[in-house]
Amino acid sequence: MLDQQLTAGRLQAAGQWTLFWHKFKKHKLAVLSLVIVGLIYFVALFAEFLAPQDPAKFDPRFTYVPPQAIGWFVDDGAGGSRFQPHVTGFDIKVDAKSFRRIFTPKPSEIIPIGLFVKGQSYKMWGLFDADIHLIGPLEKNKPFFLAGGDRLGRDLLSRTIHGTRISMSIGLVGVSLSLIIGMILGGISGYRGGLVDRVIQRVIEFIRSVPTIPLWLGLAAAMPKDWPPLQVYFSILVILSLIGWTEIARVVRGRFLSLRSEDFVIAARLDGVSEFRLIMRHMMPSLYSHIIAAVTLAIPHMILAETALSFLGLGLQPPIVSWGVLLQDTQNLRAITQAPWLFVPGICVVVAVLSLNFLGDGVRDAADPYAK
Amino acid sequence: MLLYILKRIAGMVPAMVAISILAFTVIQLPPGDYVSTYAAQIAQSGETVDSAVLNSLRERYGLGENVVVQYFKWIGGIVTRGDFGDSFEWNQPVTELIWGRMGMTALISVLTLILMWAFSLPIGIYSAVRQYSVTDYVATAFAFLAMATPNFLLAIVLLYASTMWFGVSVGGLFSPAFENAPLSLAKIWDFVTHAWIPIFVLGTAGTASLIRVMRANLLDELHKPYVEAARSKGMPEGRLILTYPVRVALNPFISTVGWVLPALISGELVVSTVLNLPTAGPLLLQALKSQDMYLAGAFILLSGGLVLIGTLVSDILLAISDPRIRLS
Amino acid sequence: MPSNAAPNAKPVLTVKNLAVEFPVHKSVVHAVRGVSFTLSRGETLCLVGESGSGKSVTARAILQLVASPGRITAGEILLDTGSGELDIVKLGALGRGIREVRGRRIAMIFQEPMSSLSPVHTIGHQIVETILLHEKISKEEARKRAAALLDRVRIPNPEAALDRYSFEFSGGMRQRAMIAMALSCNPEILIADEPTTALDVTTQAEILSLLRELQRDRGMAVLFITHDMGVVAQIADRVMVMFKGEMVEQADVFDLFERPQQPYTKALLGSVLKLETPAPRPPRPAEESPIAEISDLSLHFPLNVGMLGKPAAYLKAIDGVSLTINKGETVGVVGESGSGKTTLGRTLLRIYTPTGGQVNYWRGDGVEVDIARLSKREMKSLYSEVRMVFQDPHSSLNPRMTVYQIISEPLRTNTAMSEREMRDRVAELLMRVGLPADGGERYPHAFSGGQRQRISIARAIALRPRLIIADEPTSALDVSLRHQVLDLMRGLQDEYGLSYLFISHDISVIRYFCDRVAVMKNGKIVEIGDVQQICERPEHPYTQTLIRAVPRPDPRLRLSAPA
Amino acid sequence: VDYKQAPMLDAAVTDGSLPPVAERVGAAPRVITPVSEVGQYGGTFRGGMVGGNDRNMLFTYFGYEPLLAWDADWTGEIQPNIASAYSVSEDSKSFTFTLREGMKWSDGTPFTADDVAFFVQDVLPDEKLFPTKPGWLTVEGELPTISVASPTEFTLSWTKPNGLFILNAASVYGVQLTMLSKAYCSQFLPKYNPEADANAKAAGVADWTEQMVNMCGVGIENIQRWRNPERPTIEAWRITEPYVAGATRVALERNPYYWKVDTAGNQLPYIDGLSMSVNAEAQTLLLSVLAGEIDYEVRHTANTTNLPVLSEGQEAGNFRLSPRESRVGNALTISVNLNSHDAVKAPIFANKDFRIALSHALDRQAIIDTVYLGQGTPRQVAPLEGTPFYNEKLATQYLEYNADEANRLLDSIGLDKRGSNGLRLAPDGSPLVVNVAAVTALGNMADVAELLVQYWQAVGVDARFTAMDRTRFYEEKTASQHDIVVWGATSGGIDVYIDPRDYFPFSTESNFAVDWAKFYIKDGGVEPPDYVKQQWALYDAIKATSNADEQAKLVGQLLDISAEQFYQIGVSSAIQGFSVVSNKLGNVPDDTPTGWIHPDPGTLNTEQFYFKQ
Ligand SMILES: Nc1ncnc2c1ncn2[C@@H]1O[C@H](COP(=O)(O)OP(=O)(O)OP(=O)(O)O)[C@@H](O)[C@H]1O
Ligand SMILES: Nc1ncnc2c1ncn2[C@@H]1O[C@H](COP(=O)(O)OP(=O)(O)OP(=O)(O)O)[C@@H](O)[C@H]1O
Ligand SMILES: [Mg+2]
Ligand SMILES: [Mg+2]
Repeated sequence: MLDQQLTAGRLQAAGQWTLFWHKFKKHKLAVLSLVIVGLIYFVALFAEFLAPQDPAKFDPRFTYVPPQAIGWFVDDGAGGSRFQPHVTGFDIKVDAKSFRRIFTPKPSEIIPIGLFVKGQSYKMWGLFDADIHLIGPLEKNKPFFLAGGDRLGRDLLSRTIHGTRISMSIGLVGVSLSLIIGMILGGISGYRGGLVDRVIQRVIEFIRSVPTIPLWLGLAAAMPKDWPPLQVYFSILVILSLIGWTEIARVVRGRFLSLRSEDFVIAARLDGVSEFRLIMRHMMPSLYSHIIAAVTLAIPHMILAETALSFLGLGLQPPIVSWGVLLQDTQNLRAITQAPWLFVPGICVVVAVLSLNFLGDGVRDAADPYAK
Repeated sequence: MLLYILKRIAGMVPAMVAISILAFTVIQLPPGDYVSTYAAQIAQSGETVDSAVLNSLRERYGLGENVVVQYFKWIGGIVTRGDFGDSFEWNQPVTELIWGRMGMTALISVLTLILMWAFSLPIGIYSAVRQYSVTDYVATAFAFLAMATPNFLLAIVLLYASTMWFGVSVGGLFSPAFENAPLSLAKIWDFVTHAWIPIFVLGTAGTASLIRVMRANLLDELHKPYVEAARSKGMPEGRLILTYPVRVALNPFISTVGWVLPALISGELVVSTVLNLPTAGPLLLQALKSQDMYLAGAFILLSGGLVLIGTLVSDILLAISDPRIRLS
Repeated sequence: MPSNAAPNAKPVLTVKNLAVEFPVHKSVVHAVRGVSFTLSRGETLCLVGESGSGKSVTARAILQLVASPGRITAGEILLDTGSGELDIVKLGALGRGIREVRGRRIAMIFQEPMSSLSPVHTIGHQIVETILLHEKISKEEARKRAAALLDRVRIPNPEAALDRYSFEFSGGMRQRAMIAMALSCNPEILIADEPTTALDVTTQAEILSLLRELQRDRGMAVLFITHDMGVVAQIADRVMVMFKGEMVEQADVFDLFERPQQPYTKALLGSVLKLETPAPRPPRPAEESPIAEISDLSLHFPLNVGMLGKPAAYLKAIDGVSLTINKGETVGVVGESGSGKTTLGRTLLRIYTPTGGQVNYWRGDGVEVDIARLSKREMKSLYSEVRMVFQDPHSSLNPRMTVYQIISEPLRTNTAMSEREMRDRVAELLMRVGLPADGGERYPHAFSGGQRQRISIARAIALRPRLIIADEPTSALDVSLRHQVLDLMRGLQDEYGLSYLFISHDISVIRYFCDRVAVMKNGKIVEIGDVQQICERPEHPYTQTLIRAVPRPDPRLRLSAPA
Repeated sequence: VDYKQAPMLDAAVTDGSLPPVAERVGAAPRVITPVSEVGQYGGTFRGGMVGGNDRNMLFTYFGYEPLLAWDADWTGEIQPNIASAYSVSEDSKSFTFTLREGMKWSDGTPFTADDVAFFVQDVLPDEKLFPTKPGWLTVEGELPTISVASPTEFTLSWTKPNGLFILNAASVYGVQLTMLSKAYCSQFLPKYNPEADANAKAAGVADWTEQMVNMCGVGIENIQRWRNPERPTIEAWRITEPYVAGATRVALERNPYYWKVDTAGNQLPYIDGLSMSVNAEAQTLLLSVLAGEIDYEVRHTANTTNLPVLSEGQEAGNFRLSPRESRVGNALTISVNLNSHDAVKAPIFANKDFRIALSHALDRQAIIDTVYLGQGTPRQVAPLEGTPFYNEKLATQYLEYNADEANRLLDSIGLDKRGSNGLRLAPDGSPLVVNVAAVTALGNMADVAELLVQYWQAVGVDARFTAMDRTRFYEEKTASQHDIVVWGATSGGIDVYIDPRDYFPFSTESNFAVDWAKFYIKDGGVEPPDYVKQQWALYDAIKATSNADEQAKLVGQLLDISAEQFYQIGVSSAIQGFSVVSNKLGNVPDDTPTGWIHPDPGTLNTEQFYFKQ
C-alpha cells in the first residue's frame, strides 16, 4: 500500500529557490536589510549624481564646518511663511587664539535648496558629462554641508557617498577572494587528508608566518609608479587576500576532517560526484553558518583595513575616497572633541555591516533545513 | 599520538629554516634599510646627517654586504650562539629586548583571552539557543558595533574619556609612581585601573567575532538527533548544550586556537602602540617601521615558531576533541 | 495473559485526542490526528502502522520532543505521577517540569539509534552520564552499572566497549547501546521506537526477554513501536494500529490477530503471510557467471590506538571471507549483529580498504578488476555500476539537500540528463518507492524513518546499476510496504538482470527475496547455501539457533502464551 | 658669595657625603639671570617622549650644554657657558678657550682642559669610535690639534681657517667637546687601561669600542648618553632611570655639582628631578598634555593640527600656550627635481619657467587658510623677514595667483599640446604625469600636496599625489627618482650659513638637486652648471673667514643667485609655533625661536625653570 498521506503532486520546478525565498521572506529584518543593502549599492552606483559636491573640492572658508539643518519654510515677508526647503548660511569668525573657525548659523541668510539641481559637472561613470545633482543649493556655489565639512572644508556627505563605491566593492572582492581560496584549499585539505593535508597545512603555517607590515611596505614600493591609485590599491588587496585565506581554510579543514567519514559524504562519493562538487555542494553547506558568520565579520575588517593601511602610508591615495580613508580623519583628538560629525562614515560602516549581517542571518536561516 | 607529535616536531626544523629565510627576505622587501630610515627620521625633524655618516653606519651594521651573507651570519649566530644580533635602533642585544617585553605581553594577552572567552562563549551560546531573542539582537548589535569601530579609534576615545573624565593617567599599564615599584597590593590595583582599557580594546573585536562564530556553529548543531536523544534523558538544558552541541561547535575555534600564540607578538600592533603598552607589539611595529632588521627578524622568527607550535597544539586538541579526526 | 497489569488498574499514561502538525511551505502536514490511548503499569502496548503514519511523532510528542516547526496542536497527555495527574502538553518543551518527566519517568529509545548517539563522546560517557543524572552514586559504580547494562544487551566485551565511540559500533550495537542508555534511567514508562530493527533475531529475542524481565520486576509500562508482526505477536498485550496519522484500531493482541477489523490491519496481516513464502522466481541458469568474487577477504580495525600511534589490538571485523555473487543473483547475508555484514558490504565498495584478500569484479565492459587494489580514479568508474543502500538512512542523506537533490545527484554526475528529465525520473522513483512526488522539495529530516529508507533505496536504483549492496534496506518498513519494495527490487532484477548483496536479519525477507544465503558470525561466513536449504535445513549450530529464534507472527505460539 | 642649595641636598651635606655647595659650584660658576624671578627649589618636571629613539628630546630639553651658548632670542650673540671666555686668531685658524675654575663633573671630579683634550686626542681621531668626524670639527678632512696651557685653558687649531667654528660651538653641536670625563671614560680605552678589551668582553660586548660607546655615549646623538647612570656629566640633571628598550619612563635627578647659580646665589637647577614618560604614539602624549600631566611640550604635539584642541584644553589642563617663533625658510618646500633621471621630464623640470608656472598656479592664501588656519603669509622659500639675510626677491617673487600666466608659461615651453583628458602632453606627445610625493605621517604636508595637485590639474598639468611612508620617500628622493616632493624647509634665520640646504645644492637634503649636491660632497653625483659652482665657491669663502660682516656680504651674494635660479617653490612664511607650558612652571619666556641647532627649550636655560608653589 502506498503512502498516500502526502498527496501526490508534481515535483516542483524551482522547488528549492521558492522554498528559500519563502523562508527568507519570513525574516523581516533580513528583508529590510536586503532593501538597505540594495540602497547602498544604488548609492554606490549613482554616487556622482547623488553627491551634492565633488568630493575633492575644498573650500578654505569651511574647514570643519558643522552640519547644516534643512529648514522647510521661510518667511514670505508678509508675516506668513511659504514652503521653501533651505539651509542657512554662517557667520564665520576665526578664533584669534586657537585659530579655529567658529560658525554661527545666520538665520537671515537663506540658501534655497532643491532636487535635481545643476551643480558641479562630472563625468558619470567616466562616460558622459553631466551636472545634475539629486540635491543641492539652487545657487551653485553656496555652502551646502548636510554632514558637515572636513579639515580641508570638503563636503563630508559627498565624500561619504563616493566612499560607498570603493568600500562596498573592492573590499568585498578581497573578502570573497580569500573566502573562496580558503574554502577550496581547506576543503581539499580536510577531505583528502594525508599527504595533501600535510602539504597544505605547512603552506598555511608558512603564510601565517609572513610578517604583513614589511610585506605591505615592500608591495607599495614595488607597484609601478604610473599605475592609477585604484589599481595599486586593488593589487595590494588581492595580494592580501592571497595570504588572508588561512584562517577559513583551517576551520573548513577541521570540520571536514570529521565530516568526511559521515555516511552522507560517502554516499555522495559513491554517487560518483567529482571532488570539487563533493566539497562545495555536499560538504560545504554544513559549514554555511560558519562561513556566513565569517564573511559578515570579515567585511568590516576589510572596510576598515584601509584605515590601518593608511596608518603606514599605504592604502588608497587621494582623490579616491572610501569609508576607511574617511574614518582615518576621526582618529585624533581633534575630531573626537571638536568635529563629531566626522563619524558619519562610521555610521555608514555600522549600518552596512549590520544589514549585511542580518541579510546573512536571513540567508542562513533560509538555507537551514531545520529552521522554521 | 606521541609518534605523531614527534614527527611533527621533527618536521618543524625545515619549516623553521624556511620561515627564517622568508622572514629575512620579507624584512628586506621595503625600500631602504635601517640607516635610511634613521636618516629620514632625523631629516624630518630638521636635523641633518652626513651621507658619509650614513655609509659608515651601514658598514658598522654590516648592511652593505650581500643579503645571502647577511642571512647566514644572522642565522649562524642564532644557531651556534643563540645570538640574535643587536638591535640597531636600541644598540642593545635583541635577546635582552625581546624577553623583557614578553612577560607583560603574555600577561595582557592571557588576561584578554580569558576575558574574551569568558564573555563571548556564554553570550554566543545564549544567542544561539535563544535565537532572535532580545539578548540575541543586543549581542549581535554589540558585536557589529565593535567590529565596525576601528580599534585605534576606540582606544583613543577610551583614553580620552578615562583621562579627561576619570582622571586616570594615560596609557601604559602603571602610573609613573608604580612604574618601577616592587609588587604590592597598591601596585596591583594601579595595574587594574590601567589594564582595563587595553583589555577592553584588545578584547572587543575578538569577543564580537567569537560570539558570532559560536552562535553560527551552535545553531547548526542544535537540531542534531543526538541532542534530542540527550534531551530525552532529562538532562538539564544548560549542561546538555555544553556537553553535546557546544563540544562539536567548538571545532572551528579549536582549529585556530593555536594561533593565539603568535598573536601574542604580532597581533594588534597598532592598538598596543596607541595604548602605549609595554608589550612586544609596539616594539615590533617600531622595529618594522624603522627596519631594525635583527630585532624585527627575531620577533618574526619567534612568532613563526609560535605559529608552528600553535598549529600543532590545534591539531592535537582537534584530535582530542573529535575522535573521528583522530582515526585519520 | 502475561501482563502484570491488573485489568482495571488506573493507567499511568493517558493520551487524549493528540494532534501534531508540521507547517511546511504553504501547507500543513497533519502528522497525528486525534489519537487517544492509555497505558497501564506493566503493560506493553504495541503501536503498529504504515510507515509515515505518525507513530514516531506520537512517541516524541509524549516527551515533548516534536522537532520544530512541529507543534502539538491539541489533546492531552496525562501522566499519573502517583500524586495526581500531570498534563505533559502543558509543560512545554523546555524547563524543569518536562525534565523531571524525561528519562526518570518516561525513557525513549529512538528509531534511528545510529544518529542518536553523540559522535564525540564514548558510549560509556553517555551511559554513565545518564545514570548519574538520575541516581546519586559514584562514577566508578555508575561505570560498573553501565558495563553490566551493556552486557545485558549482549554487547561483547562490555568493559572495553564503554571506551569506544559510536562510529566504531555496528548498527545493531548502537541500537543496543541506546537501549541500555534508556534502561539505565529505570523509567516507569519506556517508549521503544522500533528498537530491534537492526538486530538479528537471536539478539532480538534476548532483548525482548530482557524487556519483559524488567517489566515484570519493575512494573514498567512499554509503548512499543514496531512493524514486525512477529515481535508484536510475541510481546504485545494490546495493539494499536495507526494509519495516516489516525488510530484506526485498538485491540487485545489475540483479538487483533484473529479478528482484524480494519482493512489496513487485514492487509498488514495478509502481507505477513505473503512473506512467509518465497517469491516466485525464475530458475537459476545452469551456467552461472559471477559478477563479483570475494576471496579470503579480511579487514582489521585497529583498536585503542595508543600514545605511540600503535594500536593495542586489532578487531577482525572481516576474517577471511570468500563469497561469489553471480549475475542476476541475490545473495543474502544474515548473521549476528556486529558480525561484520555492513563492513563486508562497505569493503566491496572500498569505503574501507581491506587488509587482505581480493574482490574480483567483472565490469559492465567485461573487464575483470580487483576492487581491493583499484586506484581512486578507477574506483570511480564502478560507482555507477555498484550501488549501495546504507544501513542508516538518516545519516546517509545530506541534511542540507532536498530529497530531489539527493536522488538526482547520481543522475547528474553519471548521465547526461537534462534538468527536466531528471525531475521526471526522480518523480517516478519516488512514486515507485511509495513516496509522493512533492516530497522532493523537502529536506530528509522532515520524513519518517521508513520514508527516509525509501529515499535511500530510490537513490540506489536511480541509475541502472549492475550490483546493489543493500544493507538492511527494509528494516524500517512496515510489512506491506516492505513487500512492495522487495517486489520493486525483484522487478528491477528481472528487468535488468542486476545482482544484490542483500544484508538483513529478517529471515522472512531473506527467504522471500534471496537465492543464496551466507550466514556470518564473528567476521566469518559459517555457512552458505541455497535459501531453501538454510531456512529449512540449517547445518551450522548458529544457523540453527538463528532460524529457531525467528518470531512467528502468531501470538498463540509465544512461550508464555495462555493455553 | 654665600651660595645656597636645594633642600634635598642638605642631609647629604650634613652627613658629609657631599661637600658644601660653595665647593661644588666652583670658584666661577656661571650666573644665570632668571627669566622673570628667582625661583624656588623642588618638584619633578614631567615630560613625554615618543618612541624608542627619541633621545634628542632629552638632548634638546636638558642636554644643550655647549662650550659657548646662544641666547634665548637667537640674536646671534654668543655667550660664555662652559668656557668663560674665548678668543679667535686673526686668521680664524686657532681658537682659545678659558674654562671655569673649580668646575666639577657630577661625580665631584674636576672638569679641566684635559677632559677636552681627552676627547680631541684620544676619542675623535679613533677610526672605530668616530668613523666619520663631525663636519664642523674638520676643515677639508683635517682634525684639530689641541694644546693645553693650563687646567683651565686650551687652544684648538687647524692649518686652514674654520670660519664657522665659533657659531657651531654655540649650537647643539658644540656639546660634543665637553661630553666625556677623562677620569671615568679613559678606563674603557686600551691606551689607558690595558684590561679594557678584556673587561669589555667580560661585560658581554664585542670589544672595547662598543663598551666605550655603551658607557660614555661618545657622540652627541648617541642614545647611550642616556643609559649609563654612572657616567659623569656636567649637565643640570643626571640620568637615574635609563632610556633603554622597553622603558616606559626615563628619570633624571639634579646634579649636585652643577656649576650655575642664579643671581641670588642659589645653585641651579631649581627642579629636583625629571620624569619623562615614553609614549609609543603622539596621540597618547597629546592626551597626557590635555590632562595636565606634562609640564612642557614642544616636540611632538605642539603643532597646527592640535592647536585648536590644545587651545581649548588650556584651562582644564592648567597649561598655557607659549608662542614660539619658527625660524624656518617656509612652511614647506616644494622641490621640483632638477636632476630628474627621466629623459622626457628632465628638461621640463629644469626649465625655470615651468617652476614659475607652477608657482603662479597656486592660490597660496586659500591653502594657508585651509591648512594653516590662516596663519602665515604667501612666501617663497627664503630667510625670514627681519633676520639679517632677508632677500626680498627670493622671498616674494612669483607669488601672485595667476592661472592665466601659468597657462601662458606652460604653453610657451612646449607643453601646449593636450591629451584627450584635457591635460598637457610632453613635447614628445606622451602624457606628462607628474608625481607629487609627500609623507603621510606629516599630515599637513600631505594635505597641502593634495591641494597642490588640484591647482596644477587646473592649469592642465597632470599632477598626482602619492602619499608615501617616510623611508620610501627618503630613499626615492635621495636616489633622485622623484618628480616633485613636498618636505619641510629649514634654515630661515642666522643658521642660513650653517645649513644652507634650501638655497643651493648643499647636501642630499637639497631635494631639488640631489645629484648636484652629491657632486659637492664628493659622493658621485652630476656636475652642475656654473651658477651652482659659483654658489659653492661663495660658501667656501664664508667658511674661510670669521668676520661676521664679510660673511653676511657673501651670504647676500649667494642668496641672489638662489633667487635668480628659483630652485624651490614655497607656500607660506613659517608657521608660528608654540609650546605647551604648565601654569605651574615659572621662568619660561615667550616668543623665543625654536629649531634644531638652537633647540627649544634647551636655549631657554631649563635649569632656571621652577615650579611655583
Ligand atoms: N519535520 C517534519 N516536517 C514535516 N513533516 C514531518 C516532519 N517530521 C515528520 N513529518 C511527517 O509526519 C508523518 C509522520 O511521521 P512519523 O515519523 O511519525 O512516521 P512513522 O509512523 O514513525 O513512520 P516509520 O514507520 O516510517 O518510522 C510523516 O508523513 C512525515 O513525513
Ligand atoms: N570504524 C570502525 N572502527 C572500529 N571498529 C569498527 C568500525 N566499524 C565497525 N567496527 C566493528 O566491526 C564489527 C563489525 O561491524 P559491522 O558494522 O560490520 O557489523 P554488522 O554485521 O553490520 O552488525 P549489525 O547487524 O549490528 O549492523 C563490530 O564489532 C564493530 O564494532
Ligand atoms: Mg518512525
Ligand atoms: Mg550493520
